[in-house]
Amino acid sequence: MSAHSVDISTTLGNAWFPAPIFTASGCASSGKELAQFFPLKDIGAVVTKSVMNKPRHGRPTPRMAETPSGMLNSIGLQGPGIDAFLANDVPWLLAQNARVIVSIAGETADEYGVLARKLRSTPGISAIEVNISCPNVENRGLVFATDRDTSCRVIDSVRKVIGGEIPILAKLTPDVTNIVDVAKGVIDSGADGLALINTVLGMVINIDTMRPHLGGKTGGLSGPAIRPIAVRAIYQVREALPTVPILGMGGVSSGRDALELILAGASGVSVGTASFGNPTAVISIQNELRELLAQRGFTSLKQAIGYAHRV
Amino acid sequence: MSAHSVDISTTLGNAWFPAPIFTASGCASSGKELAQFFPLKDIGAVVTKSVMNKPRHGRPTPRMAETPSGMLNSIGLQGPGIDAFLANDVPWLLAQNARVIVSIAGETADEYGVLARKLRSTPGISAIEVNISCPNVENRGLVFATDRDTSCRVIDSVRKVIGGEIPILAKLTPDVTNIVDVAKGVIDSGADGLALINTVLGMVINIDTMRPHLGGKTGGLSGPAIRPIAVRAIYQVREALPTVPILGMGGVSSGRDALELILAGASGVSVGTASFGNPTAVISIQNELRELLAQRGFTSLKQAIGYAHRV
Amino acid sequence: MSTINKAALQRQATLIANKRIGAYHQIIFSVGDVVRHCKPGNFIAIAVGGDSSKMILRRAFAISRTSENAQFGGTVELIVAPHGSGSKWLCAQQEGTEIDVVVPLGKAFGIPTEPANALLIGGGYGSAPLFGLADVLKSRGCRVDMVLGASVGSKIYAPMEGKRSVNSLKIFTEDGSMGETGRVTSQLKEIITEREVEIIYSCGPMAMLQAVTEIASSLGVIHQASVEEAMACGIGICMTCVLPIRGEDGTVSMKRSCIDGPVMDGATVCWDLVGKSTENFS
Amino acid sequence: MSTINKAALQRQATLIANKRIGAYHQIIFSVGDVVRHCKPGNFIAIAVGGDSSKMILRRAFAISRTSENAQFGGTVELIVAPHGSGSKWLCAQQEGTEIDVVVPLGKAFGIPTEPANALLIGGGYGSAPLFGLADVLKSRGCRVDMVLGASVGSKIYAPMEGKRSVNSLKIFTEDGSMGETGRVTSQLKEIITEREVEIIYSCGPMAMLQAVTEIASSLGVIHQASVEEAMACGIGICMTCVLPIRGEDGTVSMKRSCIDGPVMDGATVCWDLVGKSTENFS
Ligand SMILES: Cc1cc2nc3c(=O)[nH]c(=O)nc-3n(C[C@H](O)[C@H](O)[C@H](O)COP(=O)(O)OP(=O)(O)OC[C@H]3O[C@@H](n4cnc5c(N)ncnc54)[C@H](O)[C@@H]3O)c2cc1C
Ligand SMILES: Cc1cc2nc3c(=O)[nH]c(=O)nc-3n(C[C@H](O)[C@H](O)[C@H](O)COP(=O)(O)OP(=O)(O)OC[C@H]3O[C@@H](n4cnc5c(N)ncnc54)[C@H](O)[C@@H]3O)c2cc1C
Ligand SMILES: Cc1cc2nc3c(=O)[nH]c(=O)nc-3n(C[C@H](O)[C@H](O)[C@H](O)COP(=O)(O)O)c2cc1C
Ligand SMILES: Cc1cc2nc3c(=O)[nH]c(=O)nc-3n(C[C@H](O)[C@H](O)[C@H](O)COP(=O)(O)O)c2cc1C
Ligand code: FES
Ligand code: FES
Repeated sequence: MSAHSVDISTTLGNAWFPAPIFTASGCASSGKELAQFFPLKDIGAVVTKSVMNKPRHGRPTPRMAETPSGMLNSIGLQGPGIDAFLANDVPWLLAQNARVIVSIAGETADEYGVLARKLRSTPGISAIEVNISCPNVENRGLVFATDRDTSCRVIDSVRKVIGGEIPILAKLTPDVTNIVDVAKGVIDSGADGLALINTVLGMVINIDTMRPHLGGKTGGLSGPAIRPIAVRAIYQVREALPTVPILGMGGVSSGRDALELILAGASGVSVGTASFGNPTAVISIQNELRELLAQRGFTSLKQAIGYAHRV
Repeated sequence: MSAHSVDISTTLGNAWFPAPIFTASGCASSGKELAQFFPLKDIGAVVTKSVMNKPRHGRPTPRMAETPSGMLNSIGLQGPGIDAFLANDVPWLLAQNARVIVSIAGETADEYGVLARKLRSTPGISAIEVNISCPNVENRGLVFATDRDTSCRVIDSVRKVIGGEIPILAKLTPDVTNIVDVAKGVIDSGADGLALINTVLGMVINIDTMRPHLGGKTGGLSGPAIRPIAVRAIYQVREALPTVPILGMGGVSSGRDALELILAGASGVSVGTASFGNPTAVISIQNELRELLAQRGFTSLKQAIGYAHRV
Repeated sequence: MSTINKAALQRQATLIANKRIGAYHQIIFSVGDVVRHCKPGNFIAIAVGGDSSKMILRRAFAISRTSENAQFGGTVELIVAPHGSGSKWLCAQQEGTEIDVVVPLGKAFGIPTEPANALLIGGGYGSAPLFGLADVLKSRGCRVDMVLGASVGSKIYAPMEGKRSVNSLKIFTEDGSMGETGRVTSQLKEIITEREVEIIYSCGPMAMLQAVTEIASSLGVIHQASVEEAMACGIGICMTCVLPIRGEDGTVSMKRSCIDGPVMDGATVCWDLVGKSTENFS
Repeated sequence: MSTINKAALQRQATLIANKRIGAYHQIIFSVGDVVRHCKPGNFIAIAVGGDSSKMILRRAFAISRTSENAQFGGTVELIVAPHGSGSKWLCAQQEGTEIDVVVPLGKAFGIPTEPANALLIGGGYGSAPLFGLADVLKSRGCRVDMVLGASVGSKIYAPMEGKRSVNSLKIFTEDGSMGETGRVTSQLKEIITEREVEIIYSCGPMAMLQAVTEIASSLGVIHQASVEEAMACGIGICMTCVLPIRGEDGTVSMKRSCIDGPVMDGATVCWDLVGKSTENFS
């Protein structure tokens, strides 16, 4: 089996992607910088930084701390606001022939509805990722995904606007007692798929200042350190909801890691933090994955999705 | 300030310890092996492997997987049962002049009560750690600490037996939506202090067998990878319950790390996984901590506890 | 709009020299043709710790000098302070080691189109990029004065060859162990006035840059500061390295110091707002 | 009760040789006086990846030979297969590197008190500890025959000097690229009977140990197997390395292969229960 003949295309709901490796939201900005290192059309999709309705400054610096095999970030959803984003970034990405998944974030369920309405009138977008799990907001109550009911209300208000033209992926946090329960809730509310996982809430204390290191005190833990948590979350959700497509993410930095998430149940894999350490990570991971699939005798990526669950 | 003159003694409830660094439950067996590398009396205390009422085989192998800066384990509480433990291990530890904290685990709230009764009649024990958060049990429902009410029932049944002679420390899992809520619950039910954190539920898929690597499928993630999660949990709980003593743990492998947990609010620090990679970790960490405290001008450990919260 | 340095490339670079100089290490990498695009003020982002490293992020270092020679092709020189685990790892590497680098990154110092009187101010290893800059300014007919400062003499980086390209060099140390006792700002007003300085270039700790900005602004002198904010990616995709910058319309926004900088117009940086809650932004 | 090897010490050991031999690396560490306590069957636990390693656990390797010499003092030799990231790192280390080791660990092979006919069976790098063992057995007047097997010839480790200490050596490879085509168990019954073997020592993959146990048990021959179960700590404190062992009273319990082993009485290991739910234990 030659790596080249493996069909690595994938689908998330009714959206088709020629390849399964995506950027992770917030870890590729709007794609322009990574385009210097590889053509964006060669990867599955660019998932853009979560955008809010209004421009937003985000959290104070320091915004990052490196941790063993991981990092904390507390960006706090800095961004230009949806209007500037749709006017500048989306057309640029489409001109590169990249697939675009737009991640949205709001302070209220209604704001998500407003954002969805603006996206509905933008042609060319492949899917919407609904970020209900950003830990970097002043009020932790805003992490909708820690509560099943508030999560459902957000998905509801997006679903009301998006009639099925493009899939809605709900992005969940692992920082909950029962992620399967939240997953079931958002699927019942009309999400077409899930994005698992967002960062894990963490903190670093600077032993020189003897205070929390990050300007925002807590931050989101990402990178290889959290991969076992991502694999577990994906596996659990796939076991409970075997037909729901999952976009997996969390600590993927090699083809081996991507395969691990796919075997656990992911139909596509987003690469986040790995791009910080290696600007060509996304494309290398995709190439390595293709090889690994071929070595294992898979003729298509789809055969490998959730394969670890076979009896 | 010379390191030697720093007072590193600490207390957890009414128990006094000459030093703040302990072994972590399940990461020192009953102390015999580590005693080959340093005198057990030189560290704060030996926290023994969680013991159940009956002998127990635990989970099938493989029981471990290394992960980036961490590891998964699925031991499943293998042990000799409380009677053999009290007959053999506790007397041996006391003969070494070590302080002993006994960790107990049960399948029902009643079993914890039974264990507590047996401990009450054993002289020389410094504290009881009530492990209500072991992720390595067949039925995840048994992880009492994922639910406030069941957690409280367990602590209740221990409290009924232990009248205040020795402190009861409730060991919690970070795998919950709101750890502060569980912490408040167990303190209300009579716990004297908290042990934070147990391992984080994770999974590794073996990309050769293409199945979950561990015999028990999921396992508990420990080691430096989870340190930011531990620091966050300790900080959050300390902020909410500033007078409750905390025994901190999670990824500590240097004096710097121990100091981080102490600044966040831990009165003592248990060292687990680090001992696997370095049998002298516990004692080196304690020595490094003493230096770091002196360098910062602390004359006693107690001044540093929770110092990151100062305004 | 801000864009990533168009010349940036990722490559395996061979470490060809590693020499201790005072408190620092002078490290030279062979990087190939890309050296032609490395300008004073650009930086290099280096993967540290090797294949099984727990350090997942690159470390940023200013390019202090570049050269092209027959044996090694294009080379870049860095002046590295062994600070934490990553920089210490780098300083411990031996000649011949292959290391993954991304270079050149960031905005370079702007060069005046006409000859001008320039003052270069460096704190600690912040002097590193200033010698390469001095060469360029000299070649454009500028007068180049330099003021360096550090806590102690061993932290003054001022190589012999570098001194040749400046018209004057003044050194301050806080403990007086080298040059005059004091800080780079101690006699700054006087120097600017006396030498009729038209443009200031600075590189060093943020507090120094802020102090220089205040003096430069008060005297109405242009000031290009090379800032140093913690960077997770160095290429503009993570938004960790931001600084509050006042735009032409007077509003403040968070700009990425890795691609809108590290060289910034000192007067536009809202130093007082660094690390402050963004709710206070106007 | 099982106890940790009383001689175990943690120390910085200098790697003094690293040579490729077929598919393996022969690695020699200078460990000092502790070498006197290293017996055939003991293992060494090595910290891998250096100071900034993401690999937090030690790697276990059988001690293949020990020696004491004037230049390096006590040395231990290992035969390492570059398998995953840790063993590959070790195989990439150069002479002179200081590495943190804990040694000796585990139970050694038991030596018969009277001269006996011994058969040593090794799979892949499992032959490593058998040559040191052969020396000891020889010196006690035993007859020592050896059977080695591997998938391919490059994975047979059988050094020249080693061959001298055995009375006979038979090699099997699955692809026939060295010795006879087959497995170590192919002619095992015949060999045991012909040579009147009284005790078998084995080291290799678990499936091989199981197969040898079956034959040894059926012929009533004592069998000491050196097992290889994944170990997090190597010193008895983590309970990850357990195997189901049938005790004298007939009940099965999980024993730590790092301190109750790695050498175990093959007949007591419940090979069929390895990796099975412990609920089925009698
Ligand atoms: C544009 C730029 C140019 C620089 N030029 C030089 C130079 O020429 N010479 C030199 O010695 N140093 C320079 N630095 C600082 C250098 O990047 C840090 O000293 C280095 O990253 C510290 O890494 P560490 O692993 O040793 O320390 P650690 O403290 O272990 O690093 C932990 C994390 O924090 C970040 N970090 C820590 N300190 C700094 C810092 N001062 N600035 C930015 N990030 C930091 C690291 O990148 C890493 O991600 C520069 C930094 C920037 C942003
Ligand atoms: C008592 C004992 C003696 C051994 N003797 C030798 C020897 O003489 N020569 C030799 O080449 N190898 C030997 N091994 C196997 C050696 O320990 C593993 O090959 C090595 O740990 C693999 O580490 P890695 O980082 O290369 O692989 P990885 O697969 O990256 O390791 C990941 C984790 O799994 C563990 N692991 C992986 N494979 C094995 C294995 N086969 N056995 C035990 N743990 C494993 C590692 O220790 C590590 O914690 C021995 C193992 C044991 C337990
Ligand atoms: C700097 C940074 C910014 C992020 N911003 C966002 C964001 O805006 N929206 C979002 O849904 N996730 C965001 N994430 C989370 C990532 O998309 C991803 O879920 C997480 O980092 C785990 O993947 P990784 O380990 O590959 O980075 C961010 C992560 C990082 C590190
Ligand atoms: C192999 C292993 C076994 C453990 N067994 C127990 C246990 O029996 N009871 C318990 O409360 N915690 C147990 N733990 C959790 C540790 O006590 C500790 O809370 C956790 O590992 C985090 O600390 P560390 O990162 O320093 O290991 C175990 C951890 C490991 C790695
Ligand atoms: S360092 Fe990532 S955007 Fe600047
Ligand atoms: S490896 Fe830890 S008990 Fe054996």
